[in-house]
Amino acid sequence: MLVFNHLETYLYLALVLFAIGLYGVLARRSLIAILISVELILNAASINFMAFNRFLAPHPAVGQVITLFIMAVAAAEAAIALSIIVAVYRKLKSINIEHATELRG
Amino acid sequence: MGSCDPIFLSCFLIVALPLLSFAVIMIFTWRRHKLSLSISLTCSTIPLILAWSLFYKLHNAVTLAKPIITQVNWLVSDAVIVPFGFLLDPVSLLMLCIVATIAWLIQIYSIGYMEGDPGFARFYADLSLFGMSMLSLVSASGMLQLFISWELVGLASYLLIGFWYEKFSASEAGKKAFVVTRFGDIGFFMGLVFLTFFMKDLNIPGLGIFDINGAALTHKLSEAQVTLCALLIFCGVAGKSAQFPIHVWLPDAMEGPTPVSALLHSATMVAAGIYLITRLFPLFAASATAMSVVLVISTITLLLSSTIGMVAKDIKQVWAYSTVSQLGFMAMGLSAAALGGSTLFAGYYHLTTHAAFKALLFLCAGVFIHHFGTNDFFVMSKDGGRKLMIPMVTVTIGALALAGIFPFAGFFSKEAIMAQLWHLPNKLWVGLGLFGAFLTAYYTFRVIFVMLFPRKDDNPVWKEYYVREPGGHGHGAHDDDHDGHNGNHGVPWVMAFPLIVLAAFACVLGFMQTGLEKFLLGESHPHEMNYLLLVLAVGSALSGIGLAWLDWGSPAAKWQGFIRKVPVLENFFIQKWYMDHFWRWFLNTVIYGTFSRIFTYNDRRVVDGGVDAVAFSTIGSGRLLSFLQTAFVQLNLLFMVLVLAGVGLYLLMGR
Amino acid sequence: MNVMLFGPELYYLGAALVFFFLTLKRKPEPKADYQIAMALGLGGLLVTGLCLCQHGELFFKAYRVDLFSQIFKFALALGFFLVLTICHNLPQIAERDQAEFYLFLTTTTIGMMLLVSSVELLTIYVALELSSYSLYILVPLRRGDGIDVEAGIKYLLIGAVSSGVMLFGLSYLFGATGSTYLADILPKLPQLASSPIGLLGLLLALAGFFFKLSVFPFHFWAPDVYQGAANQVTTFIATASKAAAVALLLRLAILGAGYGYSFTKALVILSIISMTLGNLVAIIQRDFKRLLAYSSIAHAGYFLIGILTLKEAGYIAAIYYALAYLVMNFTVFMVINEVAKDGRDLKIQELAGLWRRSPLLSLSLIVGLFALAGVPPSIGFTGKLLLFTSAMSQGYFWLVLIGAVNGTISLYYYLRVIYCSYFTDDPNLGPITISTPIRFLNYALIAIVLGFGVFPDRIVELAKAAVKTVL
Amino acid sequence: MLISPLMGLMVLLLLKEEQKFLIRAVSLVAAGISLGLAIFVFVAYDKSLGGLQFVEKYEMVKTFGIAYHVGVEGLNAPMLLLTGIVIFTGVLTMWELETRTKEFFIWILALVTGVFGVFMSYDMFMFFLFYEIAVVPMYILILVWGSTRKEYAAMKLTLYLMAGSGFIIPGILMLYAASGLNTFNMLALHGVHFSPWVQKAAFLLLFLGFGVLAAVWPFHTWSPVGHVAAPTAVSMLHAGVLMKLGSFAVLRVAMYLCPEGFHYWAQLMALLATVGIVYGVFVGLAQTDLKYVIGYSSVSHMGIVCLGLATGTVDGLNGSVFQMFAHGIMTALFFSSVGYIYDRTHTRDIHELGGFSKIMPVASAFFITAALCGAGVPGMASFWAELLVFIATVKVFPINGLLAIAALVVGALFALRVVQTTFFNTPNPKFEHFEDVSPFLGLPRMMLIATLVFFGIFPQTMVGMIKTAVIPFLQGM
Amino acid sequence: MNFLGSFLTPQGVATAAFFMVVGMTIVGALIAVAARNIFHNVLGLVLALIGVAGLFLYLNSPFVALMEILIYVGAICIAICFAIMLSEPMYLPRPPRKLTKILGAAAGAGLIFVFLFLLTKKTTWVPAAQRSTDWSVTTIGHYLLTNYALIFEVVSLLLLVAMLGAIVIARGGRGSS
Repeated sequence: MLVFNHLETYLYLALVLFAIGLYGVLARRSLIAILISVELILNAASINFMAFNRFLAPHPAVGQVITLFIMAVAAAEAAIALSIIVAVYRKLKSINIEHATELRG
Repeated sequence: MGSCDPIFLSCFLIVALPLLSFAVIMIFTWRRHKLSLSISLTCSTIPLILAWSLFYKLHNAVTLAKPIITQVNWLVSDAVIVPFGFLLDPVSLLMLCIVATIAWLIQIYSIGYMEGDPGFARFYADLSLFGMSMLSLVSASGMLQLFISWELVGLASYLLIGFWYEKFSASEAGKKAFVVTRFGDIGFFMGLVFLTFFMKDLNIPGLGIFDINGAALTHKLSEAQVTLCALLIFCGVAGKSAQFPIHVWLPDAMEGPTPVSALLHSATMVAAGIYLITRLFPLFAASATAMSVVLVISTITLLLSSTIGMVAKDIKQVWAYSTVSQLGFMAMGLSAAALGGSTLFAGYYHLTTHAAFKALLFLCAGVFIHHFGTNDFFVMSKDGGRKLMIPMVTVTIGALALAGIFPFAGFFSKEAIMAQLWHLPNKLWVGLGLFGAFLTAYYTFRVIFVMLFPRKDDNPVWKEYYVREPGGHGHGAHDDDHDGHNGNHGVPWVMAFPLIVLAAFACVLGFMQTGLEKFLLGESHPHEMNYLLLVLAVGSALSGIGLAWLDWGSPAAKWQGFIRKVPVLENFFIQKWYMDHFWRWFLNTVIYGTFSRIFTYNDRRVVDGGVDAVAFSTIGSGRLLSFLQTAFVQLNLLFMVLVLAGVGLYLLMGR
Repeated sequence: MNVMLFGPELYYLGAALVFFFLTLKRKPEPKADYQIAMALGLGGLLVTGLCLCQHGELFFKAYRVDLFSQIFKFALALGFFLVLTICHNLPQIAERDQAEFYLFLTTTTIGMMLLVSSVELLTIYVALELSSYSLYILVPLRRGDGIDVEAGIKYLLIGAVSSGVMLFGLSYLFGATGSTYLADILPKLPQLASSPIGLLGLLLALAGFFFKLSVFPFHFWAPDVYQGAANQVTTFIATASKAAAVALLLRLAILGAGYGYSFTKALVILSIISMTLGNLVAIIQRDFKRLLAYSSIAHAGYFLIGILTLKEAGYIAAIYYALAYLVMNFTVFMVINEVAKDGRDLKIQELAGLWRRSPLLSLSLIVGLFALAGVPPSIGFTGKLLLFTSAMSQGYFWLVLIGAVNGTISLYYYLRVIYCSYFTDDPNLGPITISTPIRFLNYALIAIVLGFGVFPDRIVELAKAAVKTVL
Repeated sequence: MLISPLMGLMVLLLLKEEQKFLIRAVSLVAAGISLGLAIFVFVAYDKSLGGLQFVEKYEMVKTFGIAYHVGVEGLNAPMLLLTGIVIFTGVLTMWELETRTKEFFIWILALVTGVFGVFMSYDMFMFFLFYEIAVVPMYILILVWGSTRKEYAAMKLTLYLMAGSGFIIPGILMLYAASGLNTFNMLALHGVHFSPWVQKAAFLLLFLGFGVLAAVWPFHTWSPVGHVAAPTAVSMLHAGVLMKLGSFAVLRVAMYLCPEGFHYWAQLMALLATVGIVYGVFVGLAQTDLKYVIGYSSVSHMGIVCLGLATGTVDGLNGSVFQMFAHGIMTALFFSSVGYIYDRTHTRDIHELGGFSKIMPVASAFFITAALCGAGVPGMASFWAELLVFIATVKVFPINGLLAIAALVVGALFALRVVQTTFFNTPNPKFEHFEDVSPFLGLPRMMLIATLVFFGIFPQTMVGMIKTAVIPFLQGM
Repeated sequence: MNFLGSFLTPQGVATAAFFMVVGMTIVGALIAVAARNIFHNVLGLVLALIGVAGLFLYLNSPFVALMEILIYVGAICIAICFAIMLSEPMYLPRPPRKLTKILGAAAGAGLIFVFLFLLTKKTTWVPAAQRSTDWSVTTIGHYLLTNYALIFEVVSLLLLVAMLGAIVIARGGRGSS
C-alpha cells in the first residue's frame, strides 16, 4: 500500500498541524500570529474531514461540503478577528496579547 | 378516689389555698399591702383549721401501716406516671399540723415585724408559697410530688432569704442556699431515678406511685442497691437539713428577715430532711452501711456546729448553728435507731419539740433585732435587752428547752435520742452525743447570760464586744429604717402572741411523749428509765450551763469563753472550720476557674475557631484559585488544553 | 413546507433585516430604534409562543422542530425581549451603533434558535458560530477604555480554540460513524463501545458547548467578558446563551449514554470542579458582574448535574433550571442595569443604600440572588432540588453532597451583595427613579421567580413533555 | 394556619412605610389568627382518635411526587401552639419598633409561615422548602434590626444553617432515591424498609444537618452569637421556635424514616447531647452578656431535647417534645425581657445592670421567672419535660443521664448567678430614671408566663397530647 | 537504474510528490508559528495552505483544493496582510521570547498531540459498509442545495454578520481616534 493511501497518514498529519497550531496559539504574543495559528487548527480539522471522507464515509461529497463550510466560517472568523485586532491596536496601541492585562482575578 | 372525696378535698384546699394566695398577690395585689395581708392570712388560717380538723378526725383512724392515700393522676407518660395526692398517716398528719401552725404563727408575727417594708406584699406571697410547698411536701403521696414540693420549698426559701435582694449578702445567701440545697437535691433525684431503675423488674409503673414507705420494696433490692439509693437520697436530706459538708448555706440564710429564719430553720424547711428520713425510714433502715454513714455525718455536723456556735456573736448565727447541731442530733437519733433496730420515734419526737422551741428562739431573737436594730447580742445586752420582758422570759424558756433541762420539751426528746445512742454497741457515739449536749447548753446559755447580766456601761469588756458597725452585720441597718414605728412601744401584741403560744408548746410538749408515741407507732413502749444515762445527760447539760455561768454569767466572769485558752481552736471555730473557704475555693477555682474557663476557651478557640477557620480557609482558597484567572489569556488557554488532554488521557487509559 | 415550523427563525430573520435597514440610516435615532426593537421583540415573543406546539422536520432532517426546541426558542425569545426591555438607554453603545447592536443581538438570537433545533453536526457548528460571532462583535462594541476590546479578543481567542477543538472532535465523530446526523450517529455509537474514539470525540465535540456554558476548564472568558462587555450584552450572554447551550448539551449528551460510567464520570468531575471553583472564586470578587460570572461558572456545574444523569428526571430538571436560571439571572442583571444607569461596571459597594434608593429594586435583587443561591420559595431552589433529586436517583451521592455544600458557599457571596445593598448606606446617592414598564417588569419577575418556585408543576410537566421528544 | 401570616404579609406589602400603626395592627391580627388557629387545633384535636387530623393534601409536582400535604398530630400540635404563642407575643414585643417597620413585619411573617409549614408538612420536599423559608429571613432580620457584631453573626448563622442544609439535601434525596417510590411523602416513605447502609448514612446526614439548627454540640456556636445580635422578637422566634425546627426535624424526618440508623447512632446522639448539656452551662457561667448567657442556656436545654430523642423511649420522646415546647416559651420569655431591658438601657452587661430589679421590678420578675424555669424549678413546664427526659435517659444511657442530672446543679448556679448579678445588688444610678414595663408591653410576657405555669401545673394536657403520636411513632420504628 | 526506476514508477513519483506536499505543509506551519517576523508567518501560512490544498488533491478533491487556495490564500491571507499593515509597525523592537512560555506551550500542544495520537492509534477505523463512489462537483452542489441547504443559508448570514461586524468595529475605532 502506498503511504498516501493510508487514512492514518492523513490523520497524523492533521494531528501535527493541530499541535503546531495549538503551540502557536499558546506561545505567540502577536494577535495576528495567533490568528494564523487558529487557521492552522481549522485546517487540521479540514484535513481530518477530508481524510474520513476519502476513506470511510458512505457519501464522499459530505466531507468536501463540510470543508467548504469550514473555509467560509474561517473566513468570517478571520474577518471578525482582524477587525477586533485592529480595534485592539487602536485602543491599546499594541497587538501584543500580553499587554491586554486589565481584566484579572 | 375522685376529687370529691372529702379528705382529698380538704387536703387539696390545704395545699392549694396558699398557692392561690401567692398567685393572686404576685399578679394582682402586690402593690396593696393590706389587701395582700388579708388574703394571705385567710389562706393560711383555713389550712390551719383544716389541718387540725383532719388531725382530730383521723388521729385514731390511721396508723403507719395503714395510711390513707387519696390521689389522682397528674401526669401519665409511658413508664412515668406521676400521681398527685395525699398520704395521711400519723407522721404526716402531725407534721401537717406543725407546719400549718408555725406557718400561721409566723404570718401573724410578721404583721408586726415586716410592717412598713416596701416588699410587704411580696413577703406574704413568698410566705404563702413556702407554706404551700411545705404542706404539700409533708402530705405528698408520691415520691415525685414530694420531690417537687421539696424543690419548691427550696425555691421559696431562695426568695425569702434573698428577700432584701438589693443587699448583696442577702442575694448571695439566697443563691447559696438554693444552689447548695440543689446540690443535695440532685443526689435525691438521682436516688429516686435509681430506685425506679432498680425496680423496673417489679413492673412498677412510675416514680410516684410506689408506696412512699418503700417498706415492701426493700427486701426486693439487694443491699448494695439500697445503700446506693439511700445514700443518694441522703444527699438531699443533707442539703435541706444542713448536714456536713453542705450545711454552709444555713448560717448564711440568716440574711433573710427573722420570721423567715424562724420558719425555715425551725420547723419547716430544715425539718423536711429529717422528715424525709422518717418517711423512708424502712428504706434507710434496710441498709446498715448507709445508716452508719448518716451517723458519722450527723455526728460531725453536731460537733462542728456546736463549736462554731460557741464563738458566734450574732444571735441569729448562734441559733442557726444550734439548729444545725440539733438537726445533727435528730439524724443521729434516727440513724442510731435504725442501726439499733428501734423505731423512728426518738428523732421524730425531737423534730417536733425542736420545731416549737427553735421557732420560739428565733422569734424572740427577731423581737430583739427588731427592737435594737442589730443582730449582735452583746450590743443588745448593753442597750438593755433584758428590759423586754416577754421575749426575755420566752427566750429563756426556749434556751432551757434547747439545753434539755427538765421539764421543758427538749429534755424529753433529747433523752429519747440519748437512749437510742446508748443502745449502740460502740459507746463512743453516746459520748459524743453527750458532749454535744454539753456544748449546746454552753453556747445557748452564753447568749442568755450575756443578755441577762450585762456589764456596767464602763466595763472594759465593751471595748471588745460593743461594736456597732454602721450598716453592720445582719440587717441592723435595714431595720433601722423603720425603727421609728414601734421602737419604743415595747413588743407589739402580734409579735408577742406567737411567742407565748410557742413558749407554751415548749413547756407542754415534753409531757406528751407517751401520747405522741402511741399516736405515731400505734403503741407505746414502756420506758425503762436508764438512770445512769439520765444523770449523764442532765449532768452534761447542767455542766454546760455552769461553764457558761462561769465564763459569761457570774459577776466575776471575764466574758471570755474557755475556748479562748486554745487560740488556734478558737480561730478555727470562728472561721467556721474553714468550710466556707473550702466551698468558695471550690466554686471559684474549680467551677469558674477551671471548668468554666476551659470550656469557654474551648468554645471560643477550638469549636468556634474551627468554624471560623473553615470559613477563612474557604475564602482563602477562593483567593488562591482566583490566581488561575491571570490576565494572560494564553496561560488560561494552556491550562485549558492541559486539563483537556489530562481528561482525555485519563479516559483513554481507563479503557 | 409549513411556515409555522420555521416561523420564529423567519421572523427574527425579518427583524434582522429591519435592523439592517435601520443601520443604513444616515442619522441615528436611538429612541425610534428602541421602539421598533421593542415592538419586534414583543412580536417575536408572540410568534415563538404561537409556534410552541409545532413539531416536524425540515431541511432533509437536519432541522428538527419539537416541543423541546420550541420551549428553548421561546426562552430565547423571552431572553431577547427581556434584554431589550433594559435597553431603553444604552449609554455604553455609541448612538450610531445602536441599530447594529440590535442587529447583532438579533442574529445571535437566530443563531441560538437554529442551534436548539439542529440535529446535524455541521448545522450545529455553523449555528454555534453564528451566535458566537455576533457576540464577539457585540462585546467590543462598548465604549470603553480598553477593557472592552480586551474582553472581546479574549472571548474570541478562547472561543476560537474551543470551536477548533470542537471541530476536531466533530471530525472524529464523523469519521467514526460516517454521518453528521445525530439520528444516524446515535445507533452507531454502541458498535464503537470497544474503541475510545466515540467517547473522546464526543468529549472534544462538547468543548464548544462547555465554552458557551462556561464549564471548567472552558470558563476563563466568562469573568473578563462579563465585566468587559456592556451590561446589556452581558445580560444576554448570561441568560439566553446559557439556555441555548444547555439545550444543545442535552441533545448531545445522549450520545454518551452508551459509554455509561466513564463518560458521566468525566462530566461529574467537570461539574464538581466547575461549581467549586466558581463559588470559591466568586467569594473574593468586588465587581458585581464579575461575581455573577463566577456564579455562572458554578451554575454551569449545576446544569451538568442534570445533564449527566442522562435520564428523564435529570433532563426535566435541567430544562426547568435553565428556564429558571434565565429568569432569575435576568432579574439580577436588570437591577444592575437600573442601578448603573450610566452603564458602568457596578462594584458591589456601589449598591449601598439600595433599599432606600429604590426599595423595589432591592427587593428584586434579593429575590433574584436568593433564587440564584437556591433559597426557597424560588424557582432557583426548586430547580436545584430537582437537579439534586435526579442525580441522587442515579446514585451520585457525593456529587449531590458537594453540590449542596457548594450552595452554602455560594450563599456567602450572595449574602455579601445583599448586605451591601440592604445594610450599608451612602448618603451621597440619591434615589433611583424607575420607569413604569420597568416597575411592572420587576413585579412580574418577582412573581415568576416566587410563583413558579412554589408551583412548579406546569413547567415540570411541560419539560417532561419536551424531554419525551428528545430521549 | 399557613394562610394567615401569608395574608398578613400580602397586606403589609401593600401598605406604606408611614402607616406604622396599621402595619403593626395587621401583623398582630395575622399573628393572632394563627395563634387562635393553633389553640383551636390543639383543643379540637381528638386525642382518643390519635393519628393525623386536619389533613390537607394537594398534588404539586406529579413527576417528582411532590405534594402539599399538611396535617396535625400529637407531635406537631404543641409545636404549632408554641409558634402561635411566640409569634403573637413577638409581634407585641416589637410594637415599639420604629425603623423600617414594614419590612420587619414582612420578614417576620415570612419566617413564621415557614415555621408553620415545617411543623405541618408531611412531604419532605415541602418540609425542606418551609425549613429554608424559616431560616433565611433570619439573615435580614438580624442584619437590619440587630446589634452587636450583627454582620458577623448574621453571616455566620445563615451560612452555618445553610451548611446544615447542605447535609440535609443529600440525606433527604438519598431516602427519596433509595425508596424508588418517586414520592416525597413521608408517610409513604415510612413504609419502606431501607437498607441499613442507607439508613445509617441518611440518618447521620439528617441528624448533622438538622442538628445544626438544634444547636447540637459542637455545632452550636452560631447560636449565642446569633441570639446576641438579633433583635428581640427575632431572638424570641429564633431560640423559641426555630431551634425546635431542628430537633423536630430530627424526630420527624431522621428518626421517623431511618429507625435503624437511629439505633445505630443513638449513642452518638446521646453523647453529643450530654456534652452539650454540661458544656452549655459551664460556658454560660463565664458569660457577662445577658444574651450570651441565654444563648448558652439554650445550648444546654436543647441538649436535653436531643438527649430525650436519643433515648428512643416513649418517656424520652414525650419529655423531649415537651421540652421543646417549654424551652420555646421560656426562651421567648427570656429574650423578651432582655430585649425590653436592652431597649431601655442599651446594655446587656450583667455587671453594669446590677440591681435592676429595684428599677424595673416587673421586667425583672419576668426575667427571674424565666431563669427559674430554666433552672428546672417545679411548677414550670420545663420541669416536667426534664424530669421525663432524665428518667428515660437513666434507663437507657445511665452515665449520660447522671451527668446531665449533675449539670442541673451548675444550671441552677448559672441561672442564679445571672439573676443575682443583674437584678439584685445595688442599682446602677445611671438607669434610675427608667420606668417599668407598661401593662400593654407586659401583656405578652404575662402570656408566656401563664403558659409556662399552666403546663407546669397541668402537664397532662401536653403530655397526653404528645403521647398520642409518640406511641404509634415508636411502634412504627 | 533499477533503484532509480523504482522511484520513477507512477507510484514512486506520487509518493515523492506526496512527501513534498507533506513537507510543505509542515514546514509552512512551522514557519507560520515559529518565525519572529510576522510577514514570514503569513508566508508560512500560505505555504502550509498550499500544502493542504495538495493534500486535498491526494484525497480526490480537486474542487476543494482549488477553493482552499482561493479562499485561504486568496482572501484570508490578504486580509491578514492588511491587518498587519493597519496595526503594529514592524520596526518596533520586540521583547525577547520567554522560554517558560514556549516550554509551556510546547508541553500543552505536545500533551494534546500525545493524547490524540494515542486515540487515533487505538481506534480501528471501519469504512462504511456501502460507499458511493461519486466524487464529482455536481454531487457537492447537489448536497449544498439539499441536505446542507440550511447551512448554506446560515453561512451566508454568518458572512454577512462578519462583514457588518468588521465594519462596525473598525468604524467605531476610527470615530474615537
